[in-house]
Amino acid sequence: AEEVTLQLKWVTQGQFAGYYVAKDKGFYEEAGLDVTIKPGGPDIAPPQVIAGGGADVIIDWMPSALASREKGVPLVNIAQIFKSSGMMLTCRKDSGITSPADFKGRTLGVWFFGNEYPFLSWMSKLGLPTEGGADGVTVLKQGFNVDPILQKQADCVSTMTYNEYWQIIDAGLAPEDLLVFKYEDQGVATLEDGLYVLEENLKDEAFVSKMAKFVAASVRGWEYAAANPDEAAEIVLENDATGAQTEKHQQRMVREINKLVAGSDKGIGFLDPADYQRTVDVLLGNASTPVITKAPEGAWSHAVWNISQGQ
Amino acid sequence: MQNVAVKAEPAAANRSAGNSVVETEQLSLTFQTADGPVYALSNVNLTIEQGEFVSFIGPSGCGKTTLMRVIADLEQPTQGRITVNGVTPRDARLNRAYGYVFQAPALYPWRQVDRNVTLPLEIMGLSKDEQAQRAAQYLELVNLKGFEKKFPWQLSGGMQQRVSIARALSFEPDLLLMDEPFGALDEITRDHLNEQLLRLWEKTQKTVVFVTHSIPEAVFLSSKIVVMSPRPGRIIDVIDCNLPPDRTLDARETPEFLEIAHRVREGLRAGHSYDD
Amino acid sequence: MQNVAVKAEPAAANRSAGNSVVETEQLSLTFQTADGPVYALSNVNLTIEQGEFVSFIGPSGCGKTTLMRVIADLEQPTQGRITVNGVTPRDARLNRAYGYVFQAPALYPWRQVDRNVTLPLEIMGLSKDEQAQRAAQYLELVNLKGFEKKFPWQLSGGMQQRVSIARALSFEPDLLLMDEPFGALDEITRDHLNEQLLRLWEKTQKTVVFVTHSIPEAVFLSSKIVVMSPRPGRIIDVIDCNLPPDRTLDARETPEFLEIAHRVREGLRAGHSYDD
Amino acid sequence: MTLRINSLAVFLLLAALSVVIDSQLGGFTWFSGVSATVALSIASLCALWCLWNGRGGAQAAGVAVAGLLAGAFVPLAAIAAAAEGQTGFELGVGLWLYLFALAFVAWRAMALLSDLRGASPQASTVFALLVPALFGFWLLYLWQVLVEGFGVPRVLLPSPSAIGEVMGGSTGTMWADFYQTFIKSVIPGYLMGCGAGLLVAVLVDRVPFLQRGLLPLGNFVSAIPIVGIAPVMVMWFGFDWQSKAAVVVIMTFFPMLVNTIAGLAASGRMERDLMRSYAASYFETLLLLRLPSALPFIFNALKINSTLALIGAIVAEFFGTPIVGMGFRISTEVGRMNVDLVWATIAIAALSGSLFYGGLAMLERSLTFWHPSYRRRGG
Amino acid sequence: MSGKTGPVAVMLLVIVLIWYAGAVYLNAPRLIDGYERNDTEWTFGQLTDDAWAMERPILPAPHQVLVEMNDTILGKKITSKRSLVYHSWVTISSTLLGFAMGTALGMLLAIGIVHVKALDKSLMPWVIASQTIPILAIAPMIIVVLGAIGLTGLVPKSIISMYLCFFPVTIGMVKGLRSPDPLQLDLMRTYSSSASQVFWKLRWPSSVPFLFASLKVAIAISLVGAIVGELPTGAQAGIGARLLVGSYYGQTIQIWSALVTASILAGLLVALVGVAEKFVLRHMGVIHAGGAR
Ligand SMILES: Nc1ncnc2c1ncn2[C@@H]1O[C@H](COP(=O)(O)OP(=O)(O)OP(=O)(O)O)[C@@H](O)[C@H]1O
Ligand SMILES: Nc1ncnc2c1ncn2[C@@H]1O[C@H](COP(=O)(O)OP(=O)(O)OP(=O)(O)O)[C@@H](O)[C@H]1O
Ligand SMILES: Cc1ncc(C[n+]2csc(CCO)c2C)c(N)n1
Ligand SMILES: [Mg+2]
Ligand SMILES: [Mg+2]
Repeated sequence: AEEVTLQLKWVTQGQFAGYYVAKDKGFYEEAGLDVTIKPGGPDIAPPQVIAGGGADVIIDWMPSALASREKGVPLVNIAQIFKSSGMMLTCRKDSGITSPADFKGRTLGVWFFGNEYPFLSWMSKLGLPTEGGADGVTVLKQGFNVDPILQKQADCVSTMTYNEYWQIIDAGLAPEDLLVFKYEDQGVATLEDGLYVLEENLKDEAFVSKMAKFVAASVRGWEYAAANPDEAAEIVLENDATGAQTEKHQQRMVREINKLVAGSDKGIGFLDPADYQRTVDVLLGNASTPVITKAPEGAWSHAVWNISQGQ
Repeated sequence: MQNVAVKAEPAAANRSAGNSVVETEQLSLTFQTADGPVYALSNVNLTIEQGEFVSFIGPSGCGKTTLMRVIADLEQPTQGRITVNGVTPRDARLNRAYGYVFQAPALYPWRQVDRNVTLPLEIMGLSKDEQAQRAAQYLELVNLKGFEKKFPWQLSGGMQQRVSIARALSFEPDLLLMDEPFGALDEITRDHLNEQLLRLWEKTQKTVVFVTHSIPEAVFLSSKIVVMSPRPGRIIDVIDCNLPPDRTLDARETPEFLEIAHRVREGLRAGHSYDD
Repeated sequence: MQNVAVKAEPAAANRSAGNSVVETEQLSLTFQTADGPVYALSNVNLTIEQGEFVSFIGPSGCGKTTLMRVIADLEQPTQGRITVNGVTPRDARLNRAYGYVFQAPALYPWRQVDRNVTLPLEIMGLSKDEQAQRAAQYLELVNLKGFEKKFPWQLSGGMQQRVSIARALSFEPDLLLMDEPFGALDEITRDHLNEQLLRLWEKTQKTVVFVTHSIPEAVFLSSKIVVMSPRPGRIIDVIDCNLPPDRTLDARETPEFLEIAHRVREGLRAGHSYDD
Repeated sequence: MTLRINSLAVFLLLAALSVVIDSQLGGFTWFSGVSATVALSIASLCALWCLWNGRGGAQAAGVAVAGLLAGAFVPLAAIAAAAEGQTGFELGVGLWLYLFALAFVAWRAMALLSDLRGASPQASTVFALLVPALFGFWLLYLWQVLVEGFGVPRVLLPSPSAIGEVMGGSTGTMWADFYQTFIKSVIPGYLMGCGAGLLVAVLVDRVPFLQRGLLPLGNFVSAIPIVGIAPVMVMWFGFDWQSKAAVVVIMTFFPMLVNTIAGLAASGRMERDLMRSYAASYFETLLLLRLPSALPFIFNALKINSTLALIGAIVAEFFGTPIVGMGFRISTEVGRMNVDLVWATIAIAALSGSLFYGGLAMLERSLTFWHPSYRRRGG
Repeated sequence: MSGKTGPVAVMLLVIVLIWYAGAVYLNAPRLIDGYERNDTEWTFGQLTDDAWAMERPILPAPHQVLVEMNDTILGKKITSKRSLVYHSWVTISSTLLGFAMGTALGMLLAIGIVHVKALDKSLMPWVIASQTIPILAIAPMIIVVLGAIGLTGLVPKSIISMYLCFFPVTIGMVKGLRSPDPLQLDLMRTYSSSASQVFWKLRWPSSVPFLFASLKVAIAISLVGAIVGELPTGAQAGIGARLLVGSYYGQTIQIWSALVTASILAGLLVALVGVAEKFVLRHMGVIHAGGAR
């Protein structure tokens, strides 16, 4: 069988259910692939891993992937799994915030490590400097969890629809106590989990066909997960080597993820050039702290996806 | 020091009554070691009166140091009783009743010579001036002027020992415990210090307990010589020396002196194992 | 040991020609300390012949130890020349030409008494049997039988010093450097060891360099006595002693003995600062 | 002696061999450029000179260093001259063999330098610094050559020259980071942690009950890893420097406690008896005997802690910070593929940590000069 | 031994009491906040009860941690991924390997530094500099690089442990190897003994007390290194992975039970070194010496 190593963006969880399902259900095997899934973590940068030869294909968010491309890691999107963005900024109602206009002078929790680009673009659009002060916002580097909002150290924190938001709820705050700003609604949504490979590898036909098989099998996995969310969650739990995940949380996560994956009229995995263009526009719109300085070229390819459709 | 001052009257009374400074009764001490017990002292009965100069003499390893350490409350006897100044050695120690010159110099390497000498003075809270004056005085006495600012490891063996003597004398305790203080000194220096010590003793009426291996030294200095047997240390002879109080080194040629020396030597030899 | 064995022939030749073991010429040594230089040795000229027993005697701090250390290549002279066995002290040391008894016992606290004695034997690669036999023999010689399995800190001061003597004797070097080896011993033990050392010297024709503060000991043991002056150490007298080779301790009563002793004492006194 | 002479002979031999190999194999002849040829000749001449004349001394050391510098230039010139995309063993097996040979020159140069003694104390200090400087230069040089020669991706490991560039280019950010981490978190945390460790050690030593009760538990508490403590501290003390200082306190406490307790037990038996004979109070014995003789141990802890403190503060910043600080920079810039900035920050950390340590070592030398490890007889 | 149990028990009790109080203090603000939002009446008694029973407390109460540990240590098969025993073993194995490698490296460096002047002068500053590099920063790179040359699993984690724990060993050993008294060294000189003889017969025995003090620090650090090493390997297994994932999902009880387990492990390891120390020192006879007099 052909070997494929996939580097995840984060630890084993429902966010990556499709790949685990494909592996567990033998979809990869059927496609003649032997897939190794490497979980990520807080200080694993998938672009670095692929540049170092530790993976054939990685999952990354597009802003980070495009920024890496400018920094000399020529990543190319071969399939876009998530159609829509799950990012939001979640605020406490009792902080008095009612709209983005109230952010001035507030403290906001943000993830860094390449995940801050959408936030910076948004703030730039709002005209808010991120260096603190009365006219700007004070930014905290948010850690692993949502404690800052629970402890009122921050007025708002970054959350994903499928994960951190529910942690706030689990910690005892009710949805009524919270106000959420979805990036999708604010018009600053950027593309999230997609599959990326190194540009030079795409010149190799064998590699392209291998990736096509991989994408096709992964998409099968995602379709299965969409149909059987609870079973998918179960599979994720089985693959979690730490044994620390809980069933309730993962089932909920898979359901939320399915919402983000769905919605592409050409089927799961198709990168809509319009979505791509929107992401690039958002990123280029950020004048103060540029994520990318010019519109990238050759940052995506339908070559793999097209072949995968034939499988 | 201060304690002693307070007790001045009873002390005077003691002296006239010939009250004892050290008194032991059936004192024994056994060290437990990995390969069996070592019997260091066995049934030692000894009385040392106020103002006496008592020398211990005995073969190497017989228990002289151990006996001194018991008096100083640095070692606990396994049997028998002992009092120092009428109280337990512990209380005596807490009253700062004695000064001790160890067999090895035991100087602190991070202190210069003069600050080694002032160490006990600092502890007893003397003023800086007093400390400096005493250090100068006693370093002069042991002929170490000019070496005040050296570190111990920059001195010869004999010089280190003299620093340790100066340190013990500096706080002028009423009871002096001296364990082979002059062992590493040449004859001339030794004679000089012998005389100095004798003068000091006569002048201040201190009680001195002294360990030496030199029979002439013991006879010259002491008012009483305690001869000990080899392990387990027992007292085999107690010899009174009554040489004239204002004696000089020449006294070592007198017949009485030689007679006492002879008796000590005989006592030593009697207990000694080489004669087997 | 082995080196010496190889050189057996030239050594024998040396002996007959009265060739010198130690030879110094205008040797000086100055220690630099934080508060100025200390002049420890100054223009020392000395020759020690093969088979001699040479004693250094001099006031405390005059430089005896320093001179020994220069011979042993533990200290570098700042001026002058010195040869040991005709080569530099360094080469002599590398040839394992000598055994050294330090002024302090310098025992290793983690080794039991017998293993302290076998230390040099291990280094020189003797067989286990030979090591055990030598340790037993020399511990017996210094009268420490029964203490083989004690740790150094379980011994009295004198016993520690005897262990260090046994250690230096155990590998039977041709040149023995002994720095106040018997300083902490009682008279009887000391006499015993004096006699033993004399016998050993006579039997093996070793060369011995010896530091002592005891004039009788020096006179009794030595074939040559070197009297040193106080700092900066200079040689002020070299006295030949020709007491009969098979002398016993009784020789100390003979008139020749007393005369030599007198001369040594005078020499010492002449250089000594107490006479100012 | 023999080893020294050999090391240069080994260099000449291997260097010759490396040239022969690559001219025979007929690949990229890395030694053929004009500047490379000149540098190679200079290096060989220096080595030869040292072989014949260089028993030691400043002159020999100078020539050896000059030879090293000339010899080190060769691979750099070769790599610069290589065709685009030519990396690794395509550059010639001999080139790497030559680099290995050059290590012998570096070793010889260091050995010569470390035998030098300055005429004045100042000169001696300079010489004492030259050796580690040369060693550091050699490490950086190897790094540069290997990274460039093997074409290691910049996002994986940037070359020292790239790191240097970034350092020069972003001094403002780096100073702000340093101030936040070192001045605000490390120093207060270090002082509090070491102080507390010392005090508790004394307390534990004084109160046998604590010694028996607290010390075994202390072992357990000590072992809580920072990665576990840091998030908790952020939870308790907030995002700013206070939580980092708290982590530093916890990290530095245990080494100080253990070392001080060991140090307090290190004073000799007779020295302690002496204090007993003076009926010195516990406090006097502590101050006059036991603390001085514990000093070498205490410094041991201070030195270990100086590095732990910096690591602790930096790692604690991984778990939530305001957006400034060395740990923040290191933990986030990797994700943005600014690996050179990360390494620049690491370099600053290493530099400030080393200086901190060096200062402590100097203080130690002046306070524990009497310890046998510093005492040379006759010195 | 029996002399220790009493004091330890008392201290433990004190700590537990402080812990309970701390749990109330730290958890209260959120609870009170909740009460106020829901307009519930509350009493102090209710507050403490709630504070000790929260699902995601800021500081869980000791019994909550104990229950969790009981579940995950005794309540699961030790081969199960949910068993803390399994995770502890994963961590311990890389700790021990790292400790062994670190000790060996540390000793070798110390020996080199003490014996070779050029090494003393050139290496020491860089050994120190190496420790000022925050390991968590380069750990991912180490993992990536080693992964690229095919090393995965135990070894990369152990290398990170080793990197952290060789340092105290080197520092302590250098100090210890240089601790013999000048006179003791002179004695060896008079025997013109070789460097290896001086080492084995003098330097090594006098460095043993220093070595053990360092080893105790080193083994605790080594555990930290193993845990740190588990983070960038994608949190596959081990106590570090539990900590990380626990943090990520805000499961404080799980974090604390991992923390407590880690510290118990470390305590046991340190105690083990302590036992070895007692044994060796007693065997060497220096245990009563109170210094090398
Ligand atoms: N700490 C100890 N542990 C075990 N045995 C000891 C200890 N201290 C001393 N001894 C033993 O007690 C005996 C008496 O020792 P002590 O030091 O009192 O002798 P000493 O008369 O002072 O001899 P010296 O004249 O040689 O100094 C010796 O046999 C010695 O081995
Ligand atoms: N390491 C050193 N640094 C400075 N001065 C020293 C050092 N060693 C010895 N001295 C000085 O050198 C002089 C001679 O010392 P040495 O040890 O040779 O005397 P000694 O004749 O052996 O005396 P003793 O009979 O007291 O042992 C002394 O004044 C001493 O202070
Ligand atoms: C330290 C830290 N850095 C980044 C993220 C962001 N992140 C990485 S993957 C992912 C998907 C959601 O699970 C998210 C949000 C985080 N959570 N913690
Ligand atoms: Mg004694
Ligand atoms: Mg001397």
